[in-house]
Amino acid sequence: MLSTHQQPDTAIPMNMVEAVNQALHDAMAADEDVVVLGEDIATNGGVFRATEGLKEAFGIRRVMDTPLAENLIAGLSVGMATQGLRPVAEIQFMGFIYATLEQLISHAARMRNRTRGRLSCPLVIRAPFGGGIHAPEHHSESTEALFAQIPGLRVVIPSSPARTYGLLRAAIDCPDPVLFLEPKRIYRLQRLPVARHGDPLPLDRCFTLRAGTDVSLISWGAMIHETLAAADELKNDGISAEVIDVATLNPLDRETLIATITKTGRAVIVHEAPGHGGFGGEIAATLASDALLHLRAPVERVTGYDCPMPYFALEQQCMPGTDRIVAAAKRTLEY
Amino acid sequence: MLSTHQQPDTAIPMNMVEAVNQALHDAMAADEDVVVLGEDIATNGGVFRATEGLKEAFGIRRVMDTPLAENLIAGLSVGMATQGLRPVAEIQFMGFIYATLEQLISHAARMRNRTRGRLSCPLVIRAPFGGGIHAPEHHSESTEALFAQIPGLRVVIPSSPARTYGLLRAAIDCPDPVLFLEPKRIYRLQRLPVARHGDPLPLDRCFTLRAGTDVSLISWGAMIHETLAAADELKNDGISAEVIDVATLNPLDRETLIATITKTGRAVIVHEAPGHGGFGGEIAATLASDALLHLRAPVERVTGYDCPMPYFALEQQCMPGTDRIVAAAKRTLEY
Amino acid sequence: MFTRTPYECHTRLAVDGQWHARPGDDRWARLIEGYRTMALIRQFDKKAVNLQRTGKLGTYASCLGAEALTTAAGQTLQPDDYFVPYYRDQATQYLRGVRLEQILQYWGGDERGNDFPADAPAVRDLPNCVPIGTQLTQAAGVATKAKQRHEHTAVLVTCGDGATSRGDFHETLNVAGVWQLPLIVLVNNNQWAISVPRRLQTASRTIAQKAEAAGIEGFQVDGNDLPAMLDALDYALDRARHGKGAILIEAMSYRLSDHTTADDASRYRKASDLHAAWQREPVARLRQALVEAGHWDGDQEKAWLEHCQRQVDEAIDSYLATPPAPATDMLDYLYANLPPALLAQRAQLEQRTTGGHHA
Amino acid sequence: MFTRTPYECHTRLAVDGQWHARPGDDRWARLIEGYRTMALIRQFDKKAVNLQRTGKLGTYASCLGAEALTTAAGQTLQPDDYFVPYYRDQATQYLRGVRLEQILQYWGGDERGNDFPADAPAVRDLPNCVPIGTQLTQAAGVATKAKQRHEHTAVLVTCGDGATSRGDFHETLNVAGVWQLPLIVLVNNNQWAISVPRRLQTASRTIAQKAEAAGIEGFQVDGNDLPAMLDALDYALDRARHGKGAILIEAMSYRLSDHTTADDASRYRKASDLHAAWQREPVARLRQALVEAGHWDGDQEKAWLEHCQRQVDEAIDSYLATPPAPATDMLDYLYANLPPALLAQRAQLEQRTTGGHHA
Ligand SMILES: Cc1ncc(C[n+]2csc(CCOP(=O)(O)OP(=O)(O)O)c2C)c(N)n1
Ligand SMILES: Cc1ncc(C[n+]2csc(CCOP(=O)(O)OP(=O)(O)O)c2C)c(N)n1
Ligand SMILES: [Mg+2]
Ligand SMILES: [Mg+2]
Repeated sequence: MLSTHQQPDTAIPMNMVEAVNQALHDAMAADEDVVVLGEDIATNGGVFRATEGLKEAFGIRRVMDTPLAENLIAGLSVGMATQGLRPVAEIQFMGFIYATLEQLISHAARMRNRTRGRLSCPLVIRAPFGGGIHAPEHHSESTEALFAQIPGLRVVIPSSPARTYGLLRAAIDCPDPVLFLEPKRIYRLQRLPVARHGDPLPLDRCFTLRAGTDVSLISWGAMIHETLAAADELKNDGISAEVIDVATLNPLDRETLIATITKTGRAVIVHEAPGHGGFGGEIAATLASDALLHLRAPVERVTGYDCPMPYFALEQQCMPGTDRIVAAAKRTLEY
Repeated sequence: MLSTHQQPDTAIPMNMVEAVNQALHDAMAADEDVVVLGEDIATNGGVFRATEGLKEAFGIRRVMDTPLAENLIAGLSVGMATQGLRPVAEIQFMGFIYATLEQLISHAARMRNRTRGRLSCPLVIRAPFGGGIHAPEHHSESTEALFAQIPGLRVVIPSSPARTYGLLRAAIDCPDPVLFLEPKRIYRLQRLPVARHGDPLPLDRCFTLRAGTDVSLISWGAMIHETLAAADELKNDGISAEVIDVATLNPLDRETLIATITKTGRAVIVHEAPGHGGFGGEIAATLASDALLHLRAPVERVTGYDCPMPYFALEQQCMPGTDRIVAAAKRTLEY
Repeated sequence: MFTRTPYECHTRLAVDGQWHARPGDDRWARLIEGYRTMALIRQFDKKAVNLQRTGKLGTYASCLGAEALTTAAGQTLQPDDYFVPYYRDQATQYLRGVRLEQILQYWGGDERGNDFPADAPAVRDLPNCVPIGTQLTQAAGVATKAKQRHEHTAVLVTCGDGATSRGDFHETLNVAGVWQLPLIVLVNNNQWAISVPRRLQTASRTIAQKAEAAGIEGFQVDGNDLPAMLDALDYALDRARHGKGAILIEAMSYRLSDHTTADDASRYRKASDLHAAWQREPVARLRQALVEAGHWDGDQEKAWLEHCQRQVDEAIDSYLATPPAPATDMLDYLYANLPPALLAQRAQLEQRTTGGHHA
Repeated sequence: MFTRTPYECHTRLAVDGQWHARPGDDRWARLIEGYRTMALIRQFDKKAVNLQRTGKLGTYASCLGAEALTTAAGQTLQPDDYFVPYYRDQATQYLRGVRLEQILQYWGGDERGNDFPADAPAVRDLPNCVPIGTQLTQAAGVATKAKQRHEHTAVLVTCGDGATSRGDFHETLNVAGVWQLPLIVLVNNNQWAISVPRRLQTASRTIAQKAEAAGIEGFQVDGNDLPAMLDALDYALDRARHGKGAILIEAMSYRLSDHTTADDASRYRKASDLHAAWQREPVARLRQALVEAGHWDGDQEKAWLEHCQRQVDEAIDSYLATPPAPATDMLDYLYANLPPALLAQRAQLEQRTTGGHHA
């Protein structure tokens, strides 16, 4: 489990999108190499207001509205990052991120490797992701698994305001390229204290949000909240659930995952994306190979169905709810 | 296991790239809606000669050299497919396929679904993939897992001339979009009899290439050959290995996979791509959830390392060899 | 017949509705029909925004200000032509036979809104396109099919000014040029891509001039001017149908609404600019011109608006009364046949969402 | 000083080496230096092809026919400018301080070929780019950095004629226009993209005219003509360094080789075309012109070619003598610090490839 050395005296309440905004402000103030780019991020402050006030504070040379082209945004970021800038690019919704994949796979994630350390590519791509906000088609995807398998690209997903701030600061400081996915359904869920100048959080550790002994609930992003709610329900039934926020999908903190299963012997992995080929498979596979003898029940995966996220009239039926998580946990106990 | 109703009398020996070529010829002759497009595929017959002779046989209206733009090739194919054509597009190497992802994810794989069946998208994207041919940077990737998780997109990978022919014919006939990945390392490995007008092969079944009782070796593509070699070695040591060619990564034939583990209790999954986030994870996860009680040892994954395929001077060190497969199989038996 | 250059905007109607060149007698019926559609769609659009405000529709992209160019598209397309829209083409879709309630369904989060009627010209048209610019290469594919089959048809694809920055725009014009495709690319240059003004999108003087890169014809036309748009599209579609190649048309318009109902344009654009744009808006301008020429009057206007009101209300009622689709639809339409791998999921989904078992 | 239009090719030397306009006295030294590089690279290229034929190099992309334009690029770039190459820029890379043995390493399948010397101008240059066109947007990013820092530097990016079909080309020119980036895009129009001739790549009369779409300057120049290329690049880079914006240069050349050593161009192009192209080739043309003007002679040629031979042989020896990199390099350079998750893999890799344990 992780202790964050934050000073409570400087903590101020923020929601998640405010934490993104604050982290960007603080990172730009701390390091003039940090620049921000994307569509509608300067004058408009971003469609979710994540970049609000940056243009006013740091000027248009560091806060750039780009032409409408995601492949361009990625390529610009790669070019800037190789020359010492630290670009933080926003992709407006994850459904529009696919045009960046070629630059990310073939260049960003390899630049250091193929130049044997001569050049590096410390960029951050931020994108809001996930369903549940009644958005139009292509605005509700969770395709993190596409990215989590790209060697050299870190994939980070926060699930609370404090982790958003701490992980985003760490991502911006990180000398490697980072995809930073923001679960937009919980952008404004609650305001919680965030210590602005605490230590940056580690980019390769799970967070144990709740300790438990009977079953491990493993998730990330917005689903952490259904997962915590499931843990509450299970508690009412006398079942002690450990809740792990994976937070960094690549590199993956296998140690913490194996440790929790060694303890509980049962795992439920929860994510919004389809099950088939989803990142839950990687975690389940890890448990099945490295913790097999500790498994007292099959690893359960509670996920979206194997289809694209439906338009919003049906999206709630596709996303895993607390009831499905609870039922899966109970199945592992009744096995 | 699958019986292919092929008539041996019409079988002629072909290598794998000849089987691709023959399947394209036969499909185009059988159905005038089938068109072929890509870079260097018409006059030049493709850089691997997979499309040789098609332009001469069917003319430039059905065999189209495109401008150099993979995103365009994908979009053209989507447009054509919605209007009743059956485009078969070649992407010259899998390392250049990433620009097609936006069209595949956001359109091809969803067209039927989002129009509730009004339009469909029966396209095939073919691409040679994998390492081991001493090719330049970006010419040796195996990123099948990126695609295998796209709901609505079928992913098919043959490993012999006959399966190449039968699966490609089936892919072209299929009313759904199909990614057809050709393991180029074995394009010219050997000439084996191919029945030209046998039944098309099913697009959602594994092939059991060798029956065994002690351990299941599960793989696809070029790695099938190292896997078969490993099975031979194991046999010499008195170990009976079942060899499964997964062949279709989406949809996945979970039944056959579970059946083999129910029988052997031990699994080694082999692929060239990096382990982390690779498609082996999905299979291992399936076994760990649906066949847990049958597992007598942890599921082993023998894969490339978690890095991009190195330039060719080091590529052999990255690709799993027969020795690693044999060692993993023995570990499952010694567990 | 009309000036076609990338650098000057072809116009027929002055902003006050005065005719630069009066149409011949045989043209009035079409203009009146066009006006009716424009007025209908304006009402529809307003009510759709209201539906969103009252929580009965999701995020909605208004077409306020785009009525003339989208109506002209619908009026000039032949039934066997192909239309590849983006998301501000309500009028064109309507004229292609998409029912108003389907447009609401789409924005109401229901895929059935894309299942256009089997007897409508729209039946083969592509659905709305949200990922900016991705419809363009698809349209080139549709045009390739039309050409391949020696059809005498044209493909019309639309996009916004923002979309011209995406590589797709270039790749599409380029292949249309080299393959001489029967493709018309109509850019609705409404001066904004959400908050980004046209001048930050590109340094080219006009968007029409981008045709030069592909070696095809490109010209600019007043998108607030129905008769000018009809000139442009008649010319272009006819040329395409006759195998004379692709054309880029830049229609000058202005997005009079917020980007969508999720946007607040007052954050990034001046009230005075919006006010000025209203002076050039297409519906009043055409009404003026018709009235002026004696082809429309106050009574007709009143009667027509009442008709529109009823038609839109009926569409809304029908939309609101439509029972939700079964949740299993999300799996049932994904593949031509449900793969065995999905059977268990479908059963689970069915059980969870209907609460029971089916035979 | 020189004509710059998208539709006419700026030339200084006739194909027979006659001067259209003779350079001033102060220009000869640079031309002689340029000639030396061109001759050296031609020898290098020939030997690299031979190395591939004898199995000592992987697939190799020859630069035969590109010597003048790539040498001009190297001669006109200042050390603190930035160069973003594609894969036929051996001469430019060499002039930027990349060692010939590193170029061989790269094509020999060794990433160390991209680790340019720390004291060379190339130290910040991007490595070769194989995915066509992807270097272009990156170059725009490099130029954004240069502009952002108020540097007086320019960024030069190259690509082939085939690359101009990719959306990246358009997106790059467009942003360069709107942000007024110090970016020069130099297209090596060698008439072929593997087997696809220029006329099937685009319908635009020239590639230079594609600048029009982005509202930037574009012109055509004879890429087989070193002095003409020097004119073009001096002009363009200087303008960029002074903040006057981006330029597209189309250099007309011809790929005299197969596409790569894996290709057989006789399958798709006529021997007579190739023969005609050889009449315009850059090395002999410049030699002619220098000899003609009394600035080069047979003895100098002989001595220089002998020098080239030695220099290339030394590079080859050094390349062949370099021990292979440790296999663990594939993991060690991937992240700034090896993540704990990769420790076990690294240990396995080390053990497997060295056959032993290390302390
Ligand atoms: C690929 C992609 N990127 C970003 C978005 C988000 N987005 C939706 S509309 C829009 C602006 C489009 O502007 P324009 O093309 O001018 O069309 P308009 O909305 O003005 O009609 C943006 C950035 C998107 N839908 N798709
Ligand atoms: C994105 C991508 N698609 C395809 C290829 C395969 N390929 C390598 S070179 C080439 C042709 C390039 O032509 P051009 O841009 O004219 O450059 P040239 O080789 O003629 O110098 C192709 C298609 C690639 N490397 N990258
Ligand atoms: Mg716009
Ligand atoms: Mg070329």
